[in-house]
Amino acid sequence: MIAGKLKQGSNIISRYGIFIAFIVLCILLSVATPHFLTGQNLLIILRQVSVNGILAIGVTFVIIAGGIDLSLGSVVALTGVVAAGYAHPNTYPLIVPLLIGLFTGVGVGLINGLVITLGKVAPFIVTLGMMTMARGLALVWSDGRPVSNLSPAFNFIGGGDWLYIPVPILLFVLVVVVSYILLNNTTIGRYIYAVGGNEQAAKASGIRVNAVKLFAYIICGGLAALAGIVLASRITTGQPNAGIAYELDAIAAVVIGGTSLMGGRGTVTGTVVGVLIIGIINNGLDLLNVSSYYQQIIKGVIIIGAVLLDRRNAR
Amino acid sequence: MIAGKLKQGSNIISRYGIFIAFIVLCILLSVATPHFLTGQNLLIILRQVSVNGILAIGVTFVIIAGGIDLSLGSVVALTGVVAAGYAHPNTYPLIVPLLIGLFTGVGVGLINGLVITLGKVAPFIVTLGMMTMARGLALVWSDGRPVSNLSPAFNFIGGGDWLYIPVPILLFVLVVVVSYILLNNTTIGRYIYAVGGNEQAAKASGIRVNAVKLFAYIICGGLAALAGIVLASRITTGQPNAGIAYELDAIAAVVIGGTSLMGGRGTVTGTVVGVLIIGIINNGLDLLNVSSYYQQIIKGVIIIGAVLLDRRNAR
Amino acid sequence: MTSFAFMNKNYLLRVQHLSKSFPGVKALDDIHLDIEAGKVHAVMGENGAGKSTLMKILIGMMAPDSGSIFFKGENTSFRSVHDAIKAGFSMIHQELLPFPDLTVAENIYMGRYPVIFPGWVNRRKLNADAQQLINRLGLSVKANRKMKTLRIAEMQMVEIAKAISNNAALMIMDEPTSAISQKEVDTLFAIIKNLTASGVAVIYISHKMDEVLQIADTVTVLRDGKCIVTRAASELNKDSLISMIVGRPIDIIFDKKHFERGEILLSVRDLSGNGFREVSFDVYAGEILGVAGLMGAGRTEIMRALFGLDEIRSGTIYFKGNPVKIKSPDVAMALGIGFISEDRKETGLVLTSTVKKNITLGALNLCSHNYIIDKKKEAIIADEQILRFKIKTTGRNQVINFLSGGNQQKVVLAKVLLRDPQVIIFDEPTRGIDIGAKAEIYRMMTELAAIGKAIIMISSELPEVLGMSDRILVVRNGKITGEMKGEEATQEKIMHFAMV
Amino acid sequence: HQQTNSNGEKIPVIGASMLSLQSEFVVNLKDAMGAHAKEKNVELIVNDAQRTAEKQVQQVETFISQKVDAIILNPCEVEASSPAIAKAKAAGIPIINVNSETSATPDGFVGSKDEQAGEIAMEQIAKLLGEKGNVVMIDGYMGQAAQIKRAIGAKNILTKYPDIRILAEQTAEWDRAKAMSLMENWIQSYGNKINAVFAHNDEMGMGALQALEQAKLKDKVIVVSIDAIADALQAVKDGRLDATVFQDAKGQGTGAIDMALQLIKKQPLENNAIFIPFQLVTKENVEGYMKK
Ligand SMILES: Nc1ncnc2c1ncn2[C@@H]1O[C@H](COP(=O)(O)OP(=O)(O)OP(=O)(O)O)[C@@H](O)[C@H]1O
Ligand SMILES: Nc1ncnc2c1ncn2[C@@H]1O[C@H](COP(=O)(O)OP(=O)(O)OP(=O)(O)O)[C@@H](O)[C@H]1O
Ligand SMILES: [Mg+2]
Ligand SMILES: [Mg+2]
Repeated sequence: MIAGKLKQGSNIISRYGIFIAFIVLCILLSVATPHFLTGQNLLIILRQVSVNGILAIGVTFVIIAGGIDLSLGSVVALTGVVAAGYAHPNTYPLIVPLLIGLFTGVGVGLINGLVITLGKVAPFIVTLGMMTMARGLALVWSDGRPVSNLSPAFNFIGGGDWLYIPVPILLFVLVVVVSYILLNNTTIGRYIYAVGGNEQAAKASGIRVNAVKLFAYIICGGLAALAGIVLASRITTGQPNAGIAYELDAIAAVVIGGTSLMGGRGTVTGTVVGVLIIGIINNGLDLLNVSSYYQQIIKGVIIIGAVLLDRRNAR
Repeated sequence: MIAGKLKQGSNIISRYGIFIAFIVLCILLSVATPHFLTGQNLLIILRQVSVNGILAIGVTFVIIAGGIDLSLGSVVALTGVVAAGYAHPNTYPLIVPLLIGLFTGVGVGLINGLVITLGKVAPFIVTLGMMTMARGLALVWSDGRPVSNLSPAFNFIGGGDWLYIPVPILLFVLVVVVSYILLNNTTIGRYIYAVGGNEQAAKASGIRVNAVKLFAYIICGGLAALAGIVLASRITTGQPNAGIAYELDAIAAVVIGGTSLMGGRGTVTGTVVGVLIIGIINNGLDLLNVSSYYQQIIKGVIIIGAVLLDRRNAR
Repeated sequence: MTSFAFMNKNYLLRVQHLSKSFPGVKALDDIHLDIEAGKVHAVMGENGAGKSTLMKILIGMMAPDSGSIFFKGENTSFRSVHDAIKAGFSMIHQELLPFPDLTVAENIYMGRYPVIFPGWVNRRKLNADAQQLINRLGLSVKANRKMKTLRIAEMQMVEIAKAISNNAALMIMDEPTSAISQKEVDTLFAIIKNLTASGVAVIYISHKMDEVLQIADTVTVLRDGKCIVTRAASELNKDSLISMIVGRPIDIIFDKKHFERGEILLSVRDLSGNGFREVSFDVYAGEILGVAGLMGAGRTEIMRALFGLDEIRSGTIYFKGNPVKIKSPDVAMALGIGFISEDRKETGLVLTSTVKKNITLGALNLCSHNYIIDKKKEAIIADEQILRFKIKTTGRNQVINFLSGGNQQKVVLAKVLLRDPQVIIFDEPTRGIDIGAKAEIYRMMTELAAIGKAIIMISSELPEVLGMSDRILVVRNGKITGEMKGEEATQEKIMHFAMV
Repeated sequence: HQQTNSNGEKIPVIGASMLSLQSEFVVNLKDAMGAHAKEKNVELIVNDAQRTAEKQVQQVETFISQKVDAIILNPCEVEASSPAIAKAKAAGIPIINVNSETSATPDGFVGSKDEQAGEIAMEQIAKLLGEKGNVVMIDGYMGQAAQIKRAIGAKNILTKYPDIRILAEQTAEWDRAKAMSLMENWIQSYGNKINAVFAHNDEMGMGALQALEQAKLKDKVIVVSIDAIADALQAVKDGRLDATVFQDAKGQGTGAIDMALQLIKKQPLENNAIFIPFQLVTKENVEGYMKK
């Protein structure tokens, strides 16, 4: 029993390594600039991270299941222009662009998942291909032009407040909570971990591996669609060239949060911390007026450093 | 015994699946446009793929060793501007920019390798951080401006011919040959496969795993530098914003060529075919004047399709 | 080969006051071990006693917390396997460590390739040397075949070849025979005799009493990380050995009782697939059906297909008289078939996951409602299984990877039996399992048969097949070549059908 | 926190969110703003939106929370950057656009219309072609404001010249190497049919130029591009590039700072939209631009 406690103790440290990195970062920034630790700024950070946050949570599912999704950024653009196309004022009720947008994302996820499971092609290459395809589709659909003039109801999703809290934050929190429960307390969540951890063993345990993977890609596609809608609404236009390289930030957040790219391991809370770390780096460096070139250097150093700190503690 | 033979047979098909895809693609393009299958066009394709080719060969080492390198594109930019800075006419002899450029790339590879092996941080995150850092460094070094006015000697590397063959092609071929030998006939090459195939077992076999990984990252960094120099020379300027997302094309080529992202498996010839496939898609779609939007869609479809064909045959 | 015969009086290797702890366990506690050149020194102990940990420290894979190691009189503590191998150590690891995409020859000489000049591999010599070694081990495998195309047992023989090829002064063998059949064991023993004759010291770990008594000169027993005793093998017999290991005598291992045979639960007609053809047999409720054969005979393949893990090319499976299509394991499991695989790492366990989650993975329906997992209930179930199978772990939330090999095997058993299947396929169920636990598993099989379960037991250990089975099938080359009643079977009879 | 000058007055702080500091023109613009800000003793905070409208909106939000005195926006997108304007206005902070427009109206504007650049370039091509021939167009990154507007401008002009045909149009994503490859491929499929190249920026124009030179076709093909970066000006001077279109970074940058200061001091603007026209640069007048 005592031994068990001890083990858990070391697990806790390894689990909280990245939290510590996060807190250290927050303290440093609070000391460096008085603008950082203000209620308004924290709210701004949360709103800023919500799009990347929703994407990162989505790809957490896929990564735990042993896959990867590089098409996220393009799906953000595609769902953004598609949804925006049905969101002009006085055309359709709000639910129409939302559903069509989500459906588009789910469709992309489904295709990714089907090619990966039935076609047995490496997820990296499938989603890389999809990255190009979805971008092309977004351009075709929008004829290469931003889709603007959107209804106030649609723009409320990204720009509005509800009980003084920006709607994107609420959506992000909702996604986090639901995903946490899904991964931790449901059977399908457990299966996602098992499939990512050892596909063979999962199969031999009676798990329908392909169905589980499909589920993960669909969730990921759906959440990418949600992110796309939030983004389009926030910038009040569906932008066919939106979201370029967003997948990298999302995956970085997931990995910073301790999820293994080998699959089978990872947490929603870790991803949230990863998202916040990236968010406060971006925000803090802007606040400190660090030149954009040096910002990139520092950002790279901090990301590696945070993970390094985490790994050190894990030993 | 018979089972073994059978297995080998299917291996051969799986090995040549992508060759078949490649040939099919060539035939289709030859039928579609008379401009494709001309000696001159083939030479142009080769010259066009040489930068991506050199990068892809470099990252083949890393991927076989079980890693990944996302910093390639930024290293191309960094080494390009650094080398270009020493390549103005009547300043230094040609060897100076070349060595300084290569040294820069090797240095980046070394740092990647050290953080990955000693810091035990996931390659994805280290090289993602490096991607940002190297880009920042390139911008700082060049103050965000192209470094132009380069010596004719330097520009010869990317633009000149030697015995009627463009120099970039010669360099690419040289890289391919040396890498082929390195991976197939030397002990370090075989250790790279071992480390990627089963790191635990490699350790248990007395292989200095960290040294082998370092070697792979250094080779990759060095080849990225070569690619950066060739590119800068080809476009006669060092561009701090060159090479964006080049790593994705390079990795795609490697994966199309049958190298497993799990490590331990892959060939230089496969990568060459992968590079050529991407090259002829780009060339062919331009020749056919397919609209930009549809080009992306078609490119995605072909990449997935080629790999799918490969996998189908493997079964 | 170097001869160390002159050093016989001195010890080749001395281990003193060696200790090692992991979070929550003291794996080794003040260990002493003296190894003589030219002798076989067996190390025995229950699952999780610390045997593998001790060996990993000797070979430099792990650092000890304290203690010293003297090799040829010099204080050494290898900081890497590289140094140990250079100093003349080699080791067969308990878990297979193959390079799946490299050839057999490359696997054998990994890290020590013959070269034409430094850095340049001499492929011809590599293949020729490897082929010679393989032939010497009586293995019919081409040296240039990819490792992943080999069967488990063949891979195990390659691991043995690899260890031998090092011309080591000290060879550590951690359960080298858990995956191979008698024929290969005999070859291995002949080789060990050769090695020791030329002065090589061998540390031999096994759970098989007969083997140890046959080959060892000295036996050291570990229990809970402590050295219990070191004795000359000649002073020991099976019973004394067992009671030293377990700490109490275990009388009968094969506690075989025969029960009334019930209806036919499962029957297979003309089943063909990859590695087997036209296989037909029946399994009755309440019986233990032993399946014997040489390594690579295709037993595992038949069962994998039956369980839906591999494709069936033709033939029919009847479950309780009804034809069924088993396309995937979930179908098989829904019918009530359970499969305990021989390869716990590949198909048995999710190594990155915990003991609890592995145990409940196939039976989450027992502790979930509307897809929501009842965590309290899950914990209770896991703890019950840990207790029932005496799994040595720091707790239900321990990561499986940190369990000793034998305890991992027990988790596989717990997991499959938790679903309470009616037909249970045990593929090498006691692989790497200690003597006490073996008895436990045999008792459990008997109990299961008693309550009307049908049991198919694939085993390469003939005593086990003979001791447990009501009926025995023999498989050769993917076909069933013989069937006999348990009480009529003898080793000779089985071997007659198993060999050409 | 805020600094004061020698007179004890508060030094005004201006926040600027720039389209992309990896673009040479924007770097020039930033430098012009920085130099002028220093002259006027203003603190200038420069953020790089890296061509992402969302990032730009975030940066303006951050400026608002930092309570800067004025914001200069170098918009990434016409529509997508507009929420930034609304937010600044809501916070009562003056905001002006520099270089290009948004659909929302800021408090002031200093810049040019990108359509005009396309018009000038294509007009020059028409002139050099004698109003007849085949043009290939190399687009910027698809969907970005500059790409869309430059294409529109160019095509507007072509409606006047029925004998000029667009043979092919393709993106090279603002990238010199990509443009070079694209041009090589076009030479294969169109060969001598190409009479002129219009590239949406000089980088791509230079790439096309090099490809043509390598294929020894340059003397038969006209190349015109936009931005007047140093390389392009040199090429015009050397007679390699036929023309480029100059955009006055210095004029825009100083103008924007001046306008921001006026707004901070609550002085009335005599003109809240200053358009600085694009200028055609050819071999004849290139000398004058090289000093700028
Ligand atoms: N890396 C590790 N981390 C934590 N605990 C470990 C680790 N390796 C081994 N252990 C623990 O140390 C103890 C000894 O394990 P070891 O593998 O040495 O047993 P063993 O005697 O070889 O058993 P078996 O006969 O089952 O192979 C076990 O309790 C095991 O769980
Ligand atoms: N090409 C392969 N790749 C991976 N695993 C393989 C391959 N060929 C065979 N195996 C595995 O090797 C194992 C043993 O094969 P097989 O069923 O023929 O032997 P067996 O009769 O069970 O004998 P034993 O288990 O004693 O070796 C099986 O689990 C099978 O799946
Ligand atoms: Mg062990
Ligand atoms: Mg078997």
